[in-house]
Formats: sequence, C-alpha cells, structure tokens
Amino acid sequence: MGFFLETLFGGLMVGMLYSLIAIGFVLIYKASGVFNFAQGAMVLFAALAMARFSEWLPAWLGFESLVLANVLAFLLAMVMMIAVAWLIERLALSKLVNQEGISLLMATLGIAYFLDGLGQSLFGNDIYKIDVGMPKEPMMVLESTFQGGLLLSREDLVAAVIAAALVVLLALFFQKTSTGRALRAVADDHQAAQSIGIPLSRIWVIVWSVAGFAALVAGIIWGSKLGVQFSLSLVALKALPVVILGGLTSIPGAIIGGLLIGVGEKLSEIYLGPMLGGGIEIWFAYVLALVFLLVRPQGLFGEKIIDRV
Amino acid sequence: MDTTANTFPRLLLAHAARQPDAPAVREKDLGIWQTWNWAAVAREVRELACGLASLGFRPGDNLAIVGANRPHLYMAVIAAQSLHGVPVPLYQDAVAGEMVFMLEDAEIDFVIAEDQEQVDKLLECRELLGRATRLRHIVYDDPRGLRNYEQPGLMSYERLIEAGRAHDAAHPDFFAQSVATGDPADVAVILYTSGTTGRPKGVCQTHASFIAAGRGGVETDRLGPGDNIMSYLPMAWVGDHLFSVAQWLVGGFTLNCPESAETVMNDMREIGPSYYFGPPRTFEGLLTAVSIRMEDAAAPKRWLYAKCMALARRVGADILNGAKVGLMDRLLYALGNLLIYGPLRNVLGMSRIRVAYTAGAAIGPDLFRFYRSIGVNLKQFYGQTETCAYVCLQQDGKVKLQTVGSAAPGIELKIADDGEVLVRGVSVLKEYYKRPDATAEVLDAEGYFHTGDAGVLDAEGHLRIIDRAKDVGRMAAAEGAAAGAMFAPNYIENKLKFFPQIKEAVCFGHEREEVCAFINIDYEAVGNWAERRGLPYGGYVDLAGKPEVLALVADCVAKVNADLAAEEGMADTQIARFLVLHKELDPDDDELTRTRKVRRGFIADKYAVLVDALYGHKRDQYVETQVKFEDGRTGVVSATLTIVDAGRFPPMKAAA
Amino acid sequence: MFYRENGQFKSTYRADQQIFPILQDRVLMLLFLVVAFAVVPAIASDYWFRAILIPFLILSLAALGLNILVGYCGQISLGTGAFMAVGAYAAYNFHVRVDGMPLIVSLLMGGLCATVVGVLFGIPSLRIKGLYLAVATLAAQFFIDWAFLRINWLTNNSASGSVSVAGLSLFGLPVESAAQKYLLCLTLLVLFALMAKNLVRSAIGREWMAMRDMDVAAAVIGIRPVYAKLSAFAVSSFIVGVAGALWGFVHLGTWEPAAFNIDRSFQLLFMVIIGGLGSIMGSFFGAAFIVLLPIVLNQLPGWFGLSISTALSSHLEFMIFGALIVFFLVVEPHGLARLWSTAKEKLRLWPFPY
Amino acid sequence: MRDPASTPRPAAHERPVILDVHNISLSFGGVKALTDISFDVREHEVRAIIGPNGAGKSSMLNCINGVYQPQQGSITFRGQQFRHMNSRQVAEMGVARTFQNLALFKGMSVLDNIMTGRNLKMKSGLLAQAIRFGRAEREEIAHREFVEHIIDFLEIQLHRKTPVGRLPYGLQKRVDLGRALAMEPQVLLLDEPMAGMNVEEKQDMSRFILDVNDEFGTTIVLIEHDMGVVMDISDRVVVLDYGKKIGDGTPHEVRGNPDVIRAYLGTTH
Repeated sequence: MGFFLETLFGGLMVGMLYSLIAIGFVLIYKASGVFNFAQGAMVLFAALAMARFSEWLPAWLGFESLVLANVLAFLLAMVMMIAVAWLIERLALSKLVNQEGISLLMATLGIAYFLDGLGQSLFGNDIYKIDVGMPKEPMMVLESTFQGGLLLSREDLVAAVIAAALVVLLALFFQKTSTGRALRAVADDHQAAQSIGIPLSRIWVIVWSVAGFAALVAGIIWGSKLGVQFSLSLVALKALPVVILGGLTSIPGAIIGGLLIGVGEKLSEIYLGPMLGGGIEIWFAYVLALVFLLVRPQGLFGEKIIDRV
Repeated sequence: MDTTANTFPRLLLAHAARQPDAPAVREKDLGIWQTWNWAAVAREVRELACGLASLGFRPGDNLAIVGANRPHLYMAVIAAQSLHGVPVPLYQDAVAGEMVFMLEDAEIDFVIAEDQEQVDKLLECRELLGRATRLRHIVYDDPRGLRNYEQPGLMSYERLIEAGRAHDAAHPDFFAQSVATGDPADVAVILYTSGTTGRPKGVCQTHASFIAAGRGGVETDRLGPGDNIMSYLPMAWVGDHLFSVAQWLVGGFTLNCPESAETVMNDMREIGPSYYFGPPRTFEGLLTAVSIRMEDAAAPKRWLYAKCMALARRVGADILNGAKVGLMDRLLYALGNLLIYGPLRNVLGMSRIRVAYTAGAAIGPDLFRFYRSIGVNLKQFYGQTETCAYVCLQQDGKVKLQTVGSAAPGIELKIADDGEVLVRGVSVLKEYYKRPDATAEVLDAEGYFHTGDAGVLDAEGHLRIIDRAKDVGRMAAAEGAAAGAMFAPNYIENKLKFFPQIKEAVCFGHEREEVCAFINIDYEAVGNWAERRGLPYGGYVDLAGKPEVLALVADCVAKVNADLAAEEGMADTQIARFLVLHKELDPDDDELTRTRKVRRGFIADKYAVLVDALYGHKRDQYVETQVKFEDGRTGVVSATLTIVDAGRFPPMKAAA
Repeated sequence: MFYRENGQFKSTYRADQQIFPILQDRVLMLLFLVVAFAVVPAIASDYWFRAILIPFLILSLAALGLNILVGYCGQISLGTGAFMAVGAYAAYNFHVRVDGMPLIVSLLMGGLCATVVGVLFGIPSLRIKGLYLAVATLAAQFFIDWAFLRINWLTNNSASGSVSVAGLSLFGLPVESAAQKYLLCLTLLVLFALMAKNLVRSAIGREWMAMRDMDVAAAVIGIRPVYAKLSAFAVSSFIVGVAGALWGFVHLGTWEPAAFNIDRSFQLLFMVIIGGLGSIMGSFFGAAFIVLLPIVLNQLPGWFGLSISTALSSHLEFMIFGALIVFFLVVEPHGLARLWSTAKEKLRLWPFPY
Repeated sequence: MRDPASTPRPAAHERPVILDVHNISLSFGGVKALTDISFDVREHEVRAIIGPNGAGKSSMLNCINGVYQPQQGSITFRGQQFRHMNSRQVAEMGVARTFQNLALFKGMSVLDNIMTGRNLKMKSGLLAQAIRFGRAEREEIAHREFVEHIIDFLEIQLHRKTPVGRLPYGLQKRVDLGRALAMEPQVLLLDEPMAGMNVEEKQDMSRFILDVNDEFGTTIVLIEHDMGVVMDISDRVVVLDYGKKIGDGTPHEVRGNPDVIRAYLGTTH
C-alpha cells in the first residue's frame, strides 16, 4: 500500500513536470495553431542558460550570493527566451503563416534542432546542475497510518507548489490582463483577432515568450532534480502524448493529461514492466496516446474536429 | 524519285509502290503523332474515291474542301483528282456570305468539311442558295456535335469510307482504271484568288503545270523522303497547295499537321521540320515574339544576345552563303551558335531546317537577314496563284536580300515597258473558271501571263519586285521639278512593318506632294512595352491613342525615313505625317485580303476623312467605324486620332 | 541551352510516357549510370566508400521510401528509424535462424516485415491527420526501439539487441570489400528507384497524390482512402525496411537499436524536406546533402587553418540542419529537386526567360 | 466514349427517372442544412438546383454523392434505394461531380488530374504497376487514350502537361469537368460550373455542358447562380431556400413562382 502510494506520488511529480512542458505546447497551439515540436528544445535551452549563467555570473561580476546569482540568471535566461521567441516569429512563423499544419510542424522540428545546437554550442554539452536551493532531504509522512510510512522528497513537493503557482499565474494572465484576453481572442479566431486590431505578429511573440517562460520554469525544476543535459529535450517529447491525451487546446487538459501519464508510466513500469521485460516507460505514454487517438481523436478536453467540404 | 508519273493520283500510287512503309502524313491527334504511311494513304484515297463515286460523284464534278489542315482533307484532294474531278479548297475562315459565291460559281454538289462549324456554315449557304439543288452531299470529318443533325445529305467521313469499301468490293478495278485514264492536261485544282479587287476568280491549274512547279522546287532543293514539312497554312492558298500537295506528291516527303491552331508553335518544335514555308508575316510574328521575350530576359543574357546578334548580322548571312569569312569571326560565330543561335533555332522549332521559304508579299530585308544570320536558310520565291506560285526561286548560295531570285526552271521572264513582270512557262494557269474575259485580260497572245507586279531584273537576272504595278504611282511634281518621284507604297509599308511594334501600315502619296501613312500598332508588342513601363491602358483604342505610343511609332517612322533618304530616288517619298489607327485592319472588314494584303483603295475610301485630315494639316480628327466581330455581330468604335509629324532627312548618296 | 528537342516527336503513348522523354536527359542519365557502375568502383578510395558512398546510397533508399509516404501521400512519419530497425532485425533473424537463407532473400524478408509493421502503425492515419499522425508514428518509434532492446526473442537472444553479421555473399559472390558492398547497394537502389518512379507515375501514385492534394475530391472520384494510405505506408516501409537491413548488414555489420533511434527518423525526414517532397530525384539530393554536410563541416575549418572541436562541429551541424529546414520550408517548399527542375527548364528555354 | 443516345431526345417528362431524392434532411450539430427535400431527375435531362447563398444547394449534392450522410430520407438511383452510401459506391454507380471551389489536385498535371478519373477502372495490381510491364502499361496507355479524347473534347490540348495550379481559373474549371467526365458518369453533378467566369468562358462552359449532355447522353444536375444560364440550358429547375424546397418545374414555371421571386428579391442575386 505504502509502496503503491509512493509510486503514485512519484508519478504525479513527473507528470506535473510533463504538464509544465505540455502547457507550453497548448499555449502556442491555441494562439498560433502551430504544433510546437521545439518546446522540448526550448526547455533544454532555457535550463542550460539558467544553469550556466548562475554559474558564470558570480565569476564575471565577482559576488557570492547564490540567490542573487539565480535571480540574475533567471532574468537573463528569460530575456534570452524572449529573444528566441522574437526571432522565431520574425524568421519562421511570419513567413509560414497560412501554410498547412504539416509544414509548420516540420518547421518547428527545424527550430528544435537549431535550438539544441545553439544551446549546446553556447553553453556546452556536459551535465550541469541547477541549484536553486531546493530542499534535498526527503521526509517521512503518515508514519502513524501504516508502518513504513511514505517517503516523499521535499523537493518534489516544492516543485509541485511552483508548478501549481505557474498554472495559477498563467490562468490569471489569460483571464485578467488585456494581452491575455487578446491571446484568447486570437486562439478562437485569427480573422476576428486581426479585425479588432491586434497585430498577430506581436501576439505570437508574446505567446512564444510565455511558452518560453513555462519552458524555463520546467527546465529549472527538471534541472535541479536530475541535472541539465541533452536528454532533457527528448524527455520533453513526452509532452506530445500528454497534449494528445488532454486535448490540444485545453490547459487543464494538459495538466490532467500530464498527471495521468506520469502516474500511468510509473505504475505500469512497476506492475506491468516485469512481465514485459521492463523499461516500458519509454513508450507507455505514446502507445497510450495512440490508443486514445483511435477512440477519441480530440482528446479529453479538446473540441471536436469536423472536416468541412 | 518518280519521274514518269504525270498526274497526282499516279504519283501517290508510285510512292505507295516504291516506299509503302515510309511516313507520308502525320497529324498530332490525341496527344501523339498519328502516322499514315504511303500505302495507308493510297488505300484511304482509294476508299474515299470509291465512296465519292458511290455517292454519284462524276468526272468533271468539283469537290469543295473546307477546313483546317487535316490529313483526310488532303487525301480528299487526291481522291477527287483520281475520279477526274476537281478539288476546290476554300478558306475555312470565310463567312457564309463569302463562301456562297464560290460554291455557286464552282457548281459545288459535294463538300468535305472539317467539323460542325464548317457544316453549320455550309447549311447556311444552302439557305442562301435558295432551293437551288446544290450542296447535295456534305461529308464531315469530325462528328462532334453533329449527331443530332437531321438535314439531308449529311454523312460522316467513316460512313463515306465504308460506302467506299463496299463500292470498291463491287467494282474492284474501278479505281485503278479511273486513275489510269487520267490526263496530265486535266485541271487538277481550282484555287480561288481572293483578289485585291473585284470578286474572286477560280484559277484552273492542270496536273501538268502543278507537277512541273512542284518538281522544279523539289529538284532545286533536293527534297525527298526523310524531309518533313509543317502544313499549317490555309489549304485554299496556292502556297500550301504547292508545298503540301504538289511538292509532297512529287518529292515524297512527310506532311505534318498540327494538333490545333493554338498549338502550331509547340507542334513545330516537336517535329522540327527540315523544310518550312511561311508568308513574311509568320516570320515577322516569330521575330516579334523573340524580341518581346528577350526584352524580359535578365541583363547579362540580353547583353550576350545583343553581342551575338551583332556578330550574326555582320557575318552570319555570308557564312550561310558560303562566302569567305575570317577564321576569328568563324570561331566567334561557332561560339554564338552554341550559346544563342542554336538554342534560338531550337525554341523556334527550326533546328533541323534545311530550306525555308517565304513569299506572298515582299519581306523586310532586315527581317530576312535576321533569319539567315542565325543560320536558318530562309529563301524567297515569287509567284502567284495563276503561276502555281512558281516563277522565281532563290538558289542556295545565290541569295540576295533585295531580290526574289532568278527565273525558276521552265519559266521565262520579261519586263514590260511599264515595268510589269510578264511570265511564260510550265506553271502558267490554264484559265479562270468560266471567266474567258478575265483570262483574256491576263494572258496575252504570246502566252505571257501579266503578273500585275512592277519589278526590275538585275545584271544576274535576279528579279526585284518593287510593288504592285497599279500601286506604283508618281508623286505630284514639286514646284520647279519636272516630274514627281516614283512612289512605291508597299516598299515603304514593308520597311515600317519590320518594326515589331508596327503590325500594318498604309501609305498614300500618289499624285500628292507628300507621303502620309496610317499605322496599326502590334497590340501584343506595344502592350508589353507599355506594361514594362507601367503605362496603364484600357484596350486597343486607348493604347493606340497614348502619346507615349505615338512617340514610339514616330521614332520608327523617322528610322524608315532615314533609310529612304539614303536610297536612290526614294528620298522624296519620306513620310511626312502619320496617324495611328484606332482599330486593327481586318479581313472581316474587307480592309485586308484573306492573305492579309492591304486593300489600299478600299481603305482610302473608307477612311477618306482621315486621309483628308492628314493632307489638310489638321492636328487631330474624330472618326467612327463599323466593325464585325467573329460571331458576326457588328459594332462601332470611335476615337479622336492625333496626327503626328515625322522627322525627315535630307537625301544623301549612301548605300542602303 | 544544350537541349535540341526538335524532331523528338512522339508517335506512341509509350514513347510519350517514358521517364525521360527528352533524348538529352536519357543520354545524361546513361552516362551517369555508367560512371556510377563502372568508373566509381575503380577509382574511389576505401574511405570514400565507407564514409560517403555507401551511407549515401542506403540513406537515399530510405529517404526514397519515406518520400513516398510524406512527399507523395502527404502522411507524415517520425517512425522511419523504427521501420528501418524492423527491416534490419527481421533480416538478421532470417539470416541467422534459417541457415542457407540467401542474403537477398533475408533483405527482402526484412522489407516485408517492415511492411507489416508499417501498415499496422499506418492504420491510425485513417482516422487522424498531420500532427496527430506524427505522434502515432512517434509511438511506433519508441515502442519498437524498446522492443528490440528488451524482447530478446526479436534479437535472437543477443544482449541489449546488439547483433552482428559477417561473411556476406550474394549468388556465390562475396560481399566483403567496400566496392562490392557499394555495388550491391547501388544495384538495389537503382532497381527500387525505378520501381518507385513507376509507381508514382501509375494509377496508385496518382491516388496517393490525390489523397495528399484534396482528399475529399479523391474520395468522390472513387479513390478509397484506406487503400491509398495503407498502400503508401506499405510501399514506403518496405523500401525503408530494406534500407534498414542494408544499413545493418552492409554498412554497420554490427549494430544495436540505437542505430535506428529517433534521430535517424528526424534525419530522414530532413532529407526529404531538403531534397524535395514528392520527388524521387529529391530523395537523392537530400541524402547526398545530409551525408556530405557533416564531412564538409569537419574539413572546412581545416582548409582555413582553424580547428574546432568535434562536439562543436556536431552542434553546428544541428544548427545548420535546423536553419536549412526552416529556410527551405519558407523559400522553396519543394526543396533542391525543384531548384534542379527550374534550372533545367531555364536551360530548355534558353535564351528566353520563359 | 459511350454510345450516344441515337434516338432524338423525348421531352423531359416522358423519360424514366434515374435519380430520386426522397425526404432528405441533413443537419450539422443542430443546424439544419436541409429539411425534407424531395425531387427527381430524369434520364438525359439537365436538372438545375438554384437558390440564394446558403440555401443548401451544395449540401444537397454532398448528400447525393455520399460526402455527407443525411439524417433522414433516402436516395434511389436506377431503382436501387440507399440510405447510407460512401462516395466510392456512388462513384461506382456512375455519379460524377465537380466542385464549387476548385478541388483539383494542385500538385499534378492536367493530364494526371483527368487520369485520376479513370482510376476506378484501372485494375492492375501494385506489383504490376511497379514493374510497369504488360497489363499495367497496356492499361495506362488505353486510359491515356481515353483521357486524350476528353482533352480534345474540352479543347485544352495546349495545356495537357501543365500543372493545373498554373492554369487560369476558367481552364481549371474545365479540367475539373474533364476529371468528372473521365469517369464516364451516367449522372454528372456540377456545383456552380460557371462561378466567377466572364461571359465568354460562361458561353464555352454552357456549350461543353450541353455537348456532354447530348454527345454522351449524360444526365446533368447542376447548381448555378446565373439565372440566365440556368434558364437557357436546363430542362427543369429545383429552387431551394434556407434548406427547403420552394419551387420545382420548367424554367418558365419557376420564373413565375411567387416564392421564388420573393426568395431572390430578398437576397442580393
């Protein structure tokens, strides 16, 4: 029982990270109809930037304070993400507007490659740690309830809180700020958006920046958990099945989808894995999504897709 | 090559016997070149002839042939001949009103028509002819749209062929006999001259004369099996009859019929004829297209083109004539041939041309030089319907730009005192159909045919046509001078028409002190020019009136004047004033003949008001004109035309 | 400029429909084949064979297969690597388990197995399009990677799917030396390219393109989406499978699932995009480009006397690929092949611009 | 091509019914596109469906050739009744169709576009096509020849090998028609064949339609906005408005129908 719960929590933690990345996908898909393969690359890029700056800045500017280093690094990384967003809009999206989805998708693939390359040539390609002072030592809870209790890592809890905060933040951003509302307008109908005088190009820059922000946060959490390395950009691909599951256009969908897949992965690994020879979390998510596609293509929360003639 | 056969049907059979499997006719149909070999043609002609016979076609009957260049129609020509009948090809673009005259004149009972369009026209003619029992049998080649026609006497080509097979089976030796009894002195074809004035006259030519004409050409240029020719000109035109029938059957080469009027260029590019014939305007059109497209080319390409063409102008013609040219130039020319001339010939479909001919109107020397300089062996010949288009030929190596060559084999030339060219020999017509009076006018006692063209023979006996004899006028004597200069309007017009921007020109000056001109701009060329300059225009009339365009034309006129000023005796005939017409001169409005010669007199009357304006030194003139549209409707175009003074030059003694 | 097409008229449909209707093209192609078959084997160095020519040939073959699916039928696939893997491992199994199994048969059986798997993962394409399909094929990629890693039976019980073959021979001839391997690949490539070309210019090819361009209209004229799409998956994955088998047998000799991981899939996708979607020729261009680029990148600095770390150059490679993908999608969605054909048109029309 | 109707055509009402549409209703998630539409099409006639924009004309065609599945009603074709058909079956039964906003295959040449219309009739297998030997090639050639007749018929020889994308709009419409003709249909559904054409192009197109009708005896159902054209070329007319049938009869009858007049005055046509 305890073990099951631990696994469950573990799954939720991972899933929550998937969600963070998936949210980036959803944001971009909603606003620009682009299925952003590069989200993973953005996470890696952001994480690398964060990790390295927090390491370099003290050296350059000659100070010790870890907090300061992190804050500055965070800001700097964020600036870079915005720059990236701006470049992507300028150089790719604006030129590919009203092309079929498939070529946009391939374009983001190209962007992904570019970012991976850029990130590693700028920041190097080893494994770097991000230390934002997350509590490392695990804690025991519910020892009274059943013997052995539950072993939870504080870090995960903190991460969960951060993630939750991020979601709330985004929610507020979309509900309250005028830009946020504009974004939703665009998402609903490009023509409409333009007709009420919102420059698409700026919208897209903003959206990609927001996605970049989400990527940065996700990157930091991943990084501090497992260190920053190239594999991140692959792990991030997991967000694809997540959004398929949750529905491409729904942020709650992304969250729930993430959690489902996180949990599903862990549990299946534990309980099915042995039968299948283990390591099934590599594909579990994708196959789950695939099955899902066949029964409910629009996902849990997405709108139905109708083909008109 | 067969020399004994002396009628066209016999020539056909001779080829069928000698080279049964060689390609005789090709037609681009259903996307590929469908091919008939000589045996097949002979077979089909036989069936066709028998079919006609089974319909009651008798020796001496005339068979009208109306349509574009289709193999079946060419076969019909020979079929009629093998029955001692006479094929009468008619212009397929003539309207019923025009056609009915010839149908009646030639007492046509049998017609072979290409398609629905022609059939409708012929049925209309039936109405026009009243209940006269003419046009009893109308055979159509392409059944499309004709399925539900109920009219009597309509029959598809297939049905006719079937009937022919049946008749042939019933009378196995009928055909052979009919061909065997043919006489070279029989009339082989009646071709109607559209004639610049008066109603059309049917020119009767015998097998003998047309075969002689054909043979002359074939021998001069050593044509034979393996050669290919494009047949794209109206079958009713003597030129096409000479090349696509007479020379074809004498020489035994291959006819190639295009897929449709609009695809001729492509088809020509595919076939790459070795032997080509077109009236000057065709070559003009091609050159216009070339210059337009080159103007759109990138700068370096244009530069290269200009350089190569300059070189070609200098040495190209000489190299073709086999004159001696410096080694360096030859090398450069070879390079140009690789880079420009060769490709150019390729896109024009002229890579494989051994001999190309032009005739029917004087060709601008520069135009002529252009083709020769890029290595197309373009030559002129001279003749008219009455002489099987066979009087003078330019021999290889003896091509002079200004002349139409020397007398062809079997032809005597004489220049009358008034400068008119007289012809006697193998190819001279038998008579005008049912028009002894007209025949008498043109055939004199010694059997000379009066061509109606004014010309001069040079030292080597090369003929140089100046103009229509009756058009050659004299300018009114200027004060002090004894007599005005000789005025040859066509000569000047052709100089003008060489400019791609100018499509047609009409000059006046007979018994006047100055020469004035009407100009037709070439809509495509000038339109292009305007677009490249971002000059907006709404249609032909508007474009023709634009000051920029007038300036452009004035420029061309000035160049011509400069040219004239440099020529012996032409200086006084420089153009003083001109105007650009508000509509294109058009055969449908009788301003041009079907062969697109200008009817100067008719135009002078029709636009008298403009002529007066020109000589009345007015600044501009309002005019309204009736026009006929393709579909027969009529309308009115009106405009106010500006009269432009042209730059003139003092006479100088320099070679043209 | 060098075209002289006058007199090349067609009097039969067969002549009109041949692959190279223009004489000059036929001659050029013939020369090219002669060089490829006769000259190259004589002059090329071992390095050239192993590092450039053989990889180029095999990847061309794979790209060709992928192009049929993506370029002609408009169905995106990110699982190409996996299908190659299926081809490789299936061929391996036939090779080692059935003794006396001829090499060529093993290769083809590899292709067939890939076909089966390909069709299986193609089924979702009947319900879903574009990016959804991308995910479906990703599933194939990861699942199959895993399968060969973990399911020992599939790899004839060799640890972590690492297998190797040696002593290949074809119809009694050894396929040992680089040149021999090269010739084997070249022959197969030419044959498959020819067949692929035939397919895309036949009824089935038109069905694929019809599905790609306007699926509703295609359905209305009686084209069955199921047949069109699945046949595209089948043909595509067969060719890819054979390519995979060659990659394992001929190029690598010893390999493990990692040789066919997702990066391979992306690489192939890039080839068809850069080379030209919907063009047989494009597959070759794309393969050549992507095989040569890294080599050039490694040499380039040397020529200028600078030196960069292999790591950096591999990152640069990433960046350049990425940038090029975007570039081509923006500027010339039909890739190098289109550039080639425009150039050719220019030459035919020379000296005219159009 | 198919044998022509050799006998002179009898008047519309005498000819047998070839296509009978019965109480068709169609709706998209609550939005009613068609309500209870019934009409019949007789062999060899030109049947027009007219009506203002959004009257449900195209939806009607889409029901007939199985692109949409109507919720109610049935369609009887040559005596066989159908409730649900897929496009394939419809095509096999000999119903072809052209599209309002060109649905040509952009990446293919004119020739190939029309060739696709023959695919239904091409039987050789995948491998045969890959090797392109014997039957497969003979088949290609046979159908190529058939298609050439259509190209000839539509007078687009010049453009045979051009990619359809490069053709002017009017010609693309012709290719669309050609693709449908390649199926040798018994019934031809034309969705606004003349939309966006100039007078000349319209004349040509009408000519082609009529020729098709009496050359191949093809029954034609067409949607058209241009009343002039409709009145000229159609034997009978159905009028739809807001998914309901408000008129049915000869052009003359329909012209007199007050509902029709109202419907048209009500809109900008």
